[in-house]
Amino acid sequence: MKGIAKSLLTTLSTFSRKPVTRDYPNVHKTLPERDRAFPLLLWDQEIDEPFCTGCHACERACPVECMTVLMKDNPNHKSVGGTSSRRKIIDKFWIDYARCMRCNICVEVCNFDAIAMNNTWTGHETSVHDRKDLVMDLQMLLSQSHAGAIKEWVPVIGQTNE
Amino acid sequence: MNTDLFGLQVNVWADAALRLQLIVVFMTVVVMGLIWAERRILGRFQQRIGPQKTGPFGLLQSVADAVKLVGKEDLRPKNADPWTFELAPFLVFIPIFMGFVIVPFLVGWNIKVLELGLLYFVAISSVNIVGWVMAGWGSDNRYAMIGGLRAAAQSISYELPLVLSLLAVAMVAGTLNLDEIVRQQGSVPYIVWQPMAFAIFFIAALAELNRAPFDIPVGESEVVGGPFVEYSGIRWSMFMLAEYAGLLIMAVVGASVFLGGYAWPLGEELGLGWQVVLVGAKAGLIIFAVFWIRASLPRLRIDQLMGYSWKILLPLVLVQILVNGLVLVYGWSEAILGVVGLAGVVALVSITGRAANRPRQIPARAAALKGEAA
Amino acid sequence: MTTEETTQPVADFSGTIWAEVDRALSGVTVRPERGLLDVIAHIPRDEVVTALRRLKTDAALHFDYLRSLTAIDREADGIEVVYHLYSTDKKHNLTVKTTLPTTDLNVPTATTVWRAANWLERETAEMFGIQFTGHPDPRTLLMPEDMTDVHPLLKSHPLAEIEVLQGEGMGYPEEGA
Amino acid sequence: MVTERAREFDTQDLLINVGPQHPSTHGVFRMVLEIDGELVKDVIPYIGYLHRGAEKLCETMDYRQGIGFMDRTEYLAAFNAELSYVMAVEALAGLEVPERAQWIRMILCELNRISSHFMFMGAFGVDTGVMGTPFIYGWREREGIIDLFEEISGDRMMYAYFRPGGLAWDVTTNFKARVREVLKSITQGIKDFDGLFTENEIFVARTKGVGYISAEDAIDYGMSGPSLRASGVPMDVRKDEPYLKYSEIDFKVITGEHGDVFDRYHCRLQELRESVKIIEQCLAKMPDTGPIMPEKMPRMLRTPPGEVYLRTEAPRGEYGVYLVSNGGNRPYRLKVRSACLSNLQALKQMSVGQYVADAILVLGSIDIVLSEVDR
Repeated sequence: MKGIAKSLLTTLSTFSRKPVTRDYPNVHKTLPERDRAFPLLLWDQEIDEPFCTGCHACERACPVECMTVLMKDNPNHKSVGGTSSRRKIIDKFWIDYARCMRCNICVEVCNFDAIAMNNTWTGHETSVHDRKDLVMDLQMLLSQSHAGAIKEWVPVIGQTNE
Repeated sequence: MNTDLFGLQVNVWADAALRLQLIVVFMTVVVMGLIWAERRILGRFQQRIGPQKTGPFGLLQSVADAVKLVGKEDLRPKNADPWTFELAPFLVFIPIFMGFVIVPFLVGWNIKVLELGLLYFVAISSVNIVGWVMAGWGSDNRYAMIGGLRAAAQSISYELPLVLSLLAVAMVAGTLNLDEIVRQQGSVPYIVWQPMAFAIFFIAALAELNRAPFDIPVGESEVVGGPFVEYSGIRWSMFMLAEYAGLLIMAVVGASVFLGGYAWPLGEELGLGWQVVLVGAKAGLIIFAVFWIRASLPRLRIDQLMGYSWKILLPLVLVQILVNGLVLVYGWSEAILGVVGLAGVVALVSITGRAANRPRQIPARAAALKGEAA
Repeated sequence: MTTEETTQPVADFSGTIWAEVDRALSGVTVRPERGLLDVIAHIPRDEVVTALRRLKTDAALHFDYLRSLTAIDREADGIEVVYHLYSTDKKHNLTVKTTLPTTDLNVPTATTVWRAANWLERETAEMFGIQFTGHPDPRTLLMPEDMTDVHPLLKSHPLAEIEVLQGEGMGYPEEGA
Repeated sequence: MVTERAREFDTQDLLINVGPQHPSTHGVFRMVLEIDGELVKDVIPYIGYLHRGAEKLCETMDYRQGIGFMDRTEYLAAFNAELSYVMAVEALAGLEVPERAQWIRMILCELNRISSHFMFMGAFGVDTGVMGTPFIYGWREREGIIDLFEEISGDRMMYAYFRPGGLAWDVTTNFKARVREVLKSITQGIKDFDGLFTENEIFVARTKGVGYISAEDAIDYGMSGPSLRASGVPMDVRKDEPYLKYSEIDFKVITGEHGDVFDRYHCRLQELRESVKIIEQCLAKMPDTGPIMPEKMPRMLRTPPGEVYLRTEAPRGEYGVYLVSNGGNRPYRLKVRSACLSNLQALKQMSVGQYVADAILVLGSIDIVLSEVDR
């Protein structure tokens, strides 16, 4: 029964160690900067409009076709007396979070660094009662960046530490 | 017709009702406490926190669970046998409940002092097998049936070593009266003279209670809860209540018979408060060991379990009884009992180890079946 | 990957096990091709199981391990059944291919050579509609039991329409405003 | 007359349905056991409940998009699954992977092997009947590894981090220190499992001599990984056909000798130690800086026509990707050779003649991941 005694001692040793679990809804783990939840659109704080021009690059690259993008002429463009240099700008944007598989490809293909993966806990705690509520529209996608609530880590493919 | 209830003169029936009420309340509260304790202790063993949200340290978790279980729908499978299905929880629960009659909690604090208390206890505690088999058969579920039959086989096999290990003490004590047995341990608890009987009692009690590593009838990973796979709500909670009440009663009986119950080894009879602490500590030790084992040991297989009882425990406990008889008849020194008992524990340990490490072999039956199936 | 292995297929079989295979398969029609990692042997379907058995039993080759069995839908050119063989003691690989015309998707089963072929053939059969004649257990494997007429991995099989839950007219109150 | 009388006592075999919702089938696996008392007389496995058609989907995706689907075919060892796929694409496209990227890939794959084996230890321990403790032990160590993966790739399970040509982006600057930290914790975890199980008499009695399969049968069924090595066949793609930098690393191929459940457990336990050793060597040899992608990568990767069957050693066995290209930017045909599928085929051979409880252990001991079986 040496082995049984060894088992008992092993569990006894874990009895004396500190718990490894977290009291989850009260205590949140600190997320790393690179954490990937669902994609969000970024807000250009300088000009006060979204970075996104609605160029459809992400929509075409999405493997699961979870995005729908519509663009419009920018009402704030310089040619019409505005402050922005973007000729076109995003009109409507939907991302179906229920369908998204968080592969990061939309971030990689974006030419304007207008989309990023949410790296805060709001991106992980998205449970809803109806699947349709996971389809995010433009306002929802922009609100977090507009409020300055996400840390920006836009990966550059092939980037090294040097 | 009046009787004495803790110093008060009351009607016999009122007395019975009151005592029953006391047990029911006491038992339910203690069982809830045990469930909470098991979850917290298992949590510690597994480096997690355990229940903590309901009440301070999660103390009210069991209450919340009980309320939830009572509120749940009482489901019965369409093809289940209504009578056996509905009655089975009672047959599991009531015998355990009746066992409390003789348990000597504290000095004078028991329901009834029976001269044949130990006999009554072993007799009544084996009745619940019927309930298990009924639950297994009545559920019209194959998992439940396998579980029920396993429970029957296991309980019957382990009844013998359990009874005989208690008998070993009863022989030395010369009485079956539990109160008397406790009182005799004023100076030296019987575990000193009968260590092997205690070891066997503990193992057999684990098996009787279907606790790990003998939780074969309810094996979660095989038969998914066994006999109570189809039960829900209040009936399921009765099974749980019976399981933990059984644990409590076994712990208290074990503490009384082997560890000296409320008796203080230094001879003097203590005050009521200290007795509570003493019994609590002794029974608690056994219960803690049960939880500890549950967190550490894998489950045995049914054939190994049966073999262990019939081939190892039973012969050893019979040897113990034989030695006890010789010592009593020839009036040898009690020290022989202690030495033989310790030797027996060593034998038990080494035989168990050897049995587990037997050379590997493919059973002939398996080979034959493989030929058939190929 | 080393550079030699990643070069394009050439008709040079030096340094491969082709010579051995050619010797073992004498009498069988076989056309070799050099793949990126392994040699590919094209064998007509009538001879393929004979060839496979010979490859397995040949002492010098001893292909006792069937790594993978699958098929490729080449549309008009028929369906290729591909066997990936390996030898656990000699540590060499071989790919065996046989082409079936789309009109007659029958090939003898390889379960008589390796038991490993059992489930792999069942999967290939249901995915491509190939009949492995003589298969001991011709049930479906991954597909539902009653779906025997649908062969998802054929190029002609369409992908399901994506259920789009977004876009105009999704009924968001703020959207119309 | 005698036979007539005897027939009255004939017993009927019982069919019990295990799964697809059963705590011990490790997912949505279903098997029908034909039992005579407690003895298993026949096992009929049913799979396909998790079939998502990853192979067909990948035919419609370009090479980068396919990576995400490969993750999902093997969610417990997604790095290993990705590795096979990206290496197949690299082989077809003729891409040269920078050295540093290869070392990082190796470290991550070995760490993923460890996390997967810990997962096995936990789940298998629960199958043997310990109440939850091994699960928490396994989970505890796996959590540390996954946290590390999250810091590097951003995701906890579906990394999408390996790319044809190298890695998506560089590892964090404190990578080596973090890996060493994790390794320290892993070593403790291995010790805990060793203490909990290896000598435990009940565990030994439950697992030794159970679920036996001979080396010949195991090879014939196409088993691979620790399940095959437990039968004494030293087959390991890392050793036989070294990929990445395995040829520069000194490690042992762990084999068992009895081919029973205990050996399958014990092989994995020892493999954990081997993996720790491999990672330590990798850390010593890995350059601190350097490119992780080839200099020039096309924006859209196209491969010349051709085909490759690329195999790597995943935790559960040989994970092969058969990639056929007809010259486009997407696979013409992609076949995933699942180690679990082949291992599972031998389930019947291993569990017939055992007890019901043993059949559960046998299933646990081959460590199936249903998403890999069904794909």
